[in-house]
Amino acid sequence: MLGDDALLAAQRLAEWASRAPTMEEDVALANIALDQLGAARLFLSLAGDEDELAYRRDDREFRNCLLVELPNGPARGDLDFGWTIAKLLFLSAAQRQTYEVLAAEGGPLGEIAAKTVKESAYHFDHASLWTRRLGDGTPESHHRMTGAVQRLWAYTFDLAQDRAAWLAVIEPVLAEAGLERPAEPEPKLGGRAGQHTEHLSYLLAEMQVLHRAHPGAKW
Amino acid sequence: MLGDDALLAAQRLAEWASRAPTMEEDVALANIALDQLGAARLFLSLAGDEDELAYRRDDREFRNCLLVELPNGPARGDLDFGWTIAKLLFLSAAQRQTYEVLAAEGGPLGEIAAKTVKESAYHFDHASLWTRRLGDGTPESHHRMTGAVQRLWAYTFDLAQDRAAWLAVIEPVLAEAGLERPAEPEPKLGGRAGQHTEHLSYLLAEMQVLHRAHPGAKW
Amino acid sequence: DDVQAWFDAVIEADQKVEPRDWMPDDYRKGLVRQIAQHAHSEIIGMQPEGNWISRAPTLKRKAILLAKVQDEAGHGLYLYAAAETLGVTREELVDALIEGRQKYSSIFNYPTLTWADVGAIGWLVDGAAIVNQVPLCRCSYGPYARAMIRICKEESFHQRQGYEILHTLSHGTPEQRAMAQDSLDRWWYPSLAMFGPPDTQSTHSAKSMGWKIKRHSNDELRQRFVDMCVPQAKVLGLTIPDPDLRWNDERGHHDFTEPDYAELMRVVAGDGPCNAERMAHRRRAHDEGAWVREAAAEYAEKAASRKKAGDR
Amino acid sequence: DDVQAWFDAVIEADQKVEPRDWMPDDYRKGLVRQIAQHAHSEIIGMQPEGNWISRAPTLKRKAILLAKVQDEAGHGLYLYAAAETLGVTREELVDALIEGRQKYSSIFNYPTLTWADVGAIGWLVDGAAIVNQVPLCRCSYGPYARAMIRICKEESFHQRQGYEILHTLSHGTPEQRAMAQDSLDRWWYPSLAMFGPPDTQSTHSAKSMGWKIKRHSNDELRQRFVDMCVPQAKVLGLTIPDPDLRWNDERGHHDFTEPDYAELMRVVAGDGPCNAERMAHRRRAHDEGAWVREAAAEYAEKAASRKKAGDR
Repeated sequence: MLGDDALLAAQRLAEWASRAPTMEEDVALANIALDQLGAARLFLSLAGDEDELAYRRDDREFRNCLLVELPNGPARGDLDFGWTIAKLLFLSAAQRQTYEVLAAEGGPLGEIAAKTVKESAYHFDHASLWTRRLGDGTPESHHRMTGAVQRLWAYTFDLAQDRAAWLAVIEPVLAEAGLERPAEPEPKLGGRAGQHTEHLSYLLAEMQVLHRAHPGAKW
Repeated sequence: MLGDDALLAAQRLAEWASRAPTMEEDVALANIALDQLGAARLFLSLAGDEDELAYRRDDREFRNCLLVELPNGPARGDLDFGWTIAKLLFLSAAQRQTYEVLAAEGGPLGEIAAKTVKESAYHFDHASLWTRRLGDGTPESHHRMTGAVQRLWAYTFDLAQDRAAWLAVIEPVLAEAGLERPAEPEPKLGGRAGQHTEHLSYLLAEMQVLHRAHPGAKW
Repeated sequence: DDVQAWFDAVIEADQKVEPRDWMPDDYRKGLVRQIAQHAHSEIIGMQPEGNWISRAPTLKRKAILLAKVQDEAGHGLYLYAAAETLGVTREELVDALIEGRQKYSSIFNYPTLTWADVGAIGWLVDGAAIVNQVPLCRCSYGPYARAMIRICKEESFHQRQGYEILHTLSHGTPEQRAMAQDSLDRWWYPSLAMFGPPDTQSTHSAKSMGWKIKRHSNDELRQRFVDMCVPQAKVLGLTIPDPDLRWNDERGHHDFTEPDYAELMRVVAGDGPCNAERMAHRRRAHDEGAWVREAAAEYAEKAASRKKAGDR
Repeated sequence: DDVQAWFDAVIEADQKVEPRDWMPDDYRKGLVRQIAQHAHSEIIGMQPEGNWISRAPTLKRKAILLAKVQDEAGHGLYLYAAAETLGVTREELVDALIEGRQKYSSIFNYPTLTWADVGAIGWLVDGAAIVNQVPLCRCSYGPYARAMIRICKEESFHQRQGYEILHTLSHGTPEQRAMAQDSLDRWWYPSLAMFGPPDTQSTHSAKSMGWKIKRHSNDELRQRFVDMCVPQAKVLGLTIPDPDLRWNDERGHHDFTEPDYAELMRVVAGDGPCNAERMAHRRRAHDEGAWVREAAAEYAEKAASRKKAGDR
């Protein structure tokens, strides 16, 4: 579950490579994608063979939250920076909390979480900074960021174990950015039970194509 | 070669389903895609098992012209109607000529060609009409259509066996549409030898994913 | 009130009302609403199935699916044309869809997650549509009735194709079989909900029945659908996900679990899994096609004035 | 001319010229042109490899490739910064790239068709870059020399990773081996062409050598590259696609077939397989990022004026 979230977050963030709005952001998004990918590998390796899990399961077997599988914009192929930042803000806040709890519990999972929690804090800071810049930037950026937050809000209900704590972290960021906190809509759920959006099977088709085309090969 | 051209043309045209600029055009583009798909099935079946050929070859084994594998716009995921019409204009003019020659030669290939040549004539008429509408429509449509024709021209050199005859058909359409006939650029070739653009492997990854995921299954 | 009496007599005699005939305002409005919603459903309905054209597992299946989606565009066209006989324009109706003022069938707000869903939509969704629509072939408004005759013929073809997809899957590999069952599990209740709220809560039904637009109640049609599906599911070897489904000898019908009408209302209200995506997709296609439609209009105008100049 | 004499002495003594020092206009212009082209190459060079991040065949390879593409963005940043010490801004240079007034390495106008191409780019393209760039670590302009030291270290790491990809493939399944050979077949001559036209036709070389920006001729470097690759290809078990490639005992070097310089010129002129795509991709990223950059600037201004207001 944690591994699937991180893996798909990495896959989506990596789509930005060579396309970010600034070169600094190209470096930063790749960095965050690498952190997510690193976390995914650690978590998946606890559960089995990382490549077997990443490349041989179909979408109904993935247990990620729907948020991470959504494209980088409202439609497939879109690359909307505000949308990506909103996704990252929501995800990283939840990951930080989850990892903190796990780190406190110790054990093999706790050891990994103790490492990834620091990264999540950085991801959250980065996303918060951009949320402020876009929310409190130009009228256009405010409008776009508002749209992203509104549209994505329904996908935030299976992110955190403790939604109240998650809201306590998110609300001040939105407030500081001058963004309205959306009303609570009908939650979009299902990912944790393997019931995904239409987007995931496309993502996996691309991600897995080479691995699956050569069964048993070493790379 | 003919089968691969028609198959990929169908796959690209079908991407328009539910997205065309008018409902009539939704019907028309699906119709043309169906014709191309039908032709592809006939040609591929002459060469072997149609599904084996369509679903089990990788991009280096396809022998299509590069034009048909290009996305429906300058970048992957684009859906640009003018671009699509320019592609169809160039392709259908060549297909009609090729099929005419084959039909005259007879044999099993000629029998198929005798059927598909009528379809190609319709595709060409449809593309010609839209080329005139867009070329001689608004300034914006003229600008877009000009861009498409210019960018795609380099991909027209491996379409027709007799380029002079092909030009003799295309040039009047462009002239009537008020579109400049591009200067002859460095031709983009390679598809006939299995050397494709970066787009084809993505197209095939999506097209083949389900078939390949279930080896030996019947559908 | 002469005209009203004439109209009532036409309805009473099971004759057709035609576009030039007088009709009550409510009748006209109700019809426009219903035909438009039906047309919108065809247009939005292209999306969930369109989602699998590029990935269809054989070329034959790809061709069948593409032809089906094309038929839906065609049905949309007939139906908008039928609505236009009532004095609205297609543009007005399309705007009403785009702006969310008119609805489409809520079934299309569910995602197609696997290839089997293409089969399930054909079998169940088209099946339910047919049960709904066959009586409409006898409805009192002529153009609508005639459009429905043509559409129902094609729909039943589609339904057979969907059934055949599921039949192949359910007799295929274990993975294919599981895919088919999973699909039935997800589409069963939303398909039942296609018949609308139970009769006790249905708002437009009584009037529609009086006008012979509608000829059977929601619950009647739902029952007919269930009775039709049960033996078909048996042939497929698939299990309808309803532990309480059983034949009731007394009623001569199957008893079954009602769908979750609260969920239906949520989806109708816009909170289904894909409402936002379906609307965004439609809006985008509309917006991105604007320059093409403008060019075509401009070209037509130029051509007309050239012709006029030539005619002089 | 005092300053000119001082400058000549610095060059003569193999000392570094620093940003505040006087330098001849041509030296400055030549450096800006070269550093900018180098920076642009890093930025455009992200595309062909970036094309395989989403499809990397294992998670480890995905991480390595993503890190490499990230390094290229980083190299671009250092190099633009180095160019900025010469009195141009990054924005000016980016505009020159976007508008096609400045070039980038023509090698990036070839497509990456298979995963093996990621290996070939690492081994051959980064290998050629290193052969070109190692001497630049001692070039006369301080900031450029220092940037090159850091970059070369990372490039040699990348080269090893590319080599390792090919090594794994060439020792893998028959399909993987064929993929590796096919990739070498396609990338060999374009890599040789990376060293530029033969010395007899090279335009900027003499001056650059005098200024100790360039320290070896194109042909010298190309020879060094060939001599380096031959034994490596042997270990890989792959065949360099040059039937005339052989050791020449007299010269102490390998004889080899020159690349097609006419093709190189065509690609440089804009007619390579992917020039239009690479430029369109870059332009689109630039254009679509505009609203983000504007928002960041606006926010920074607001924040600054808030701070000022608070300071009062």
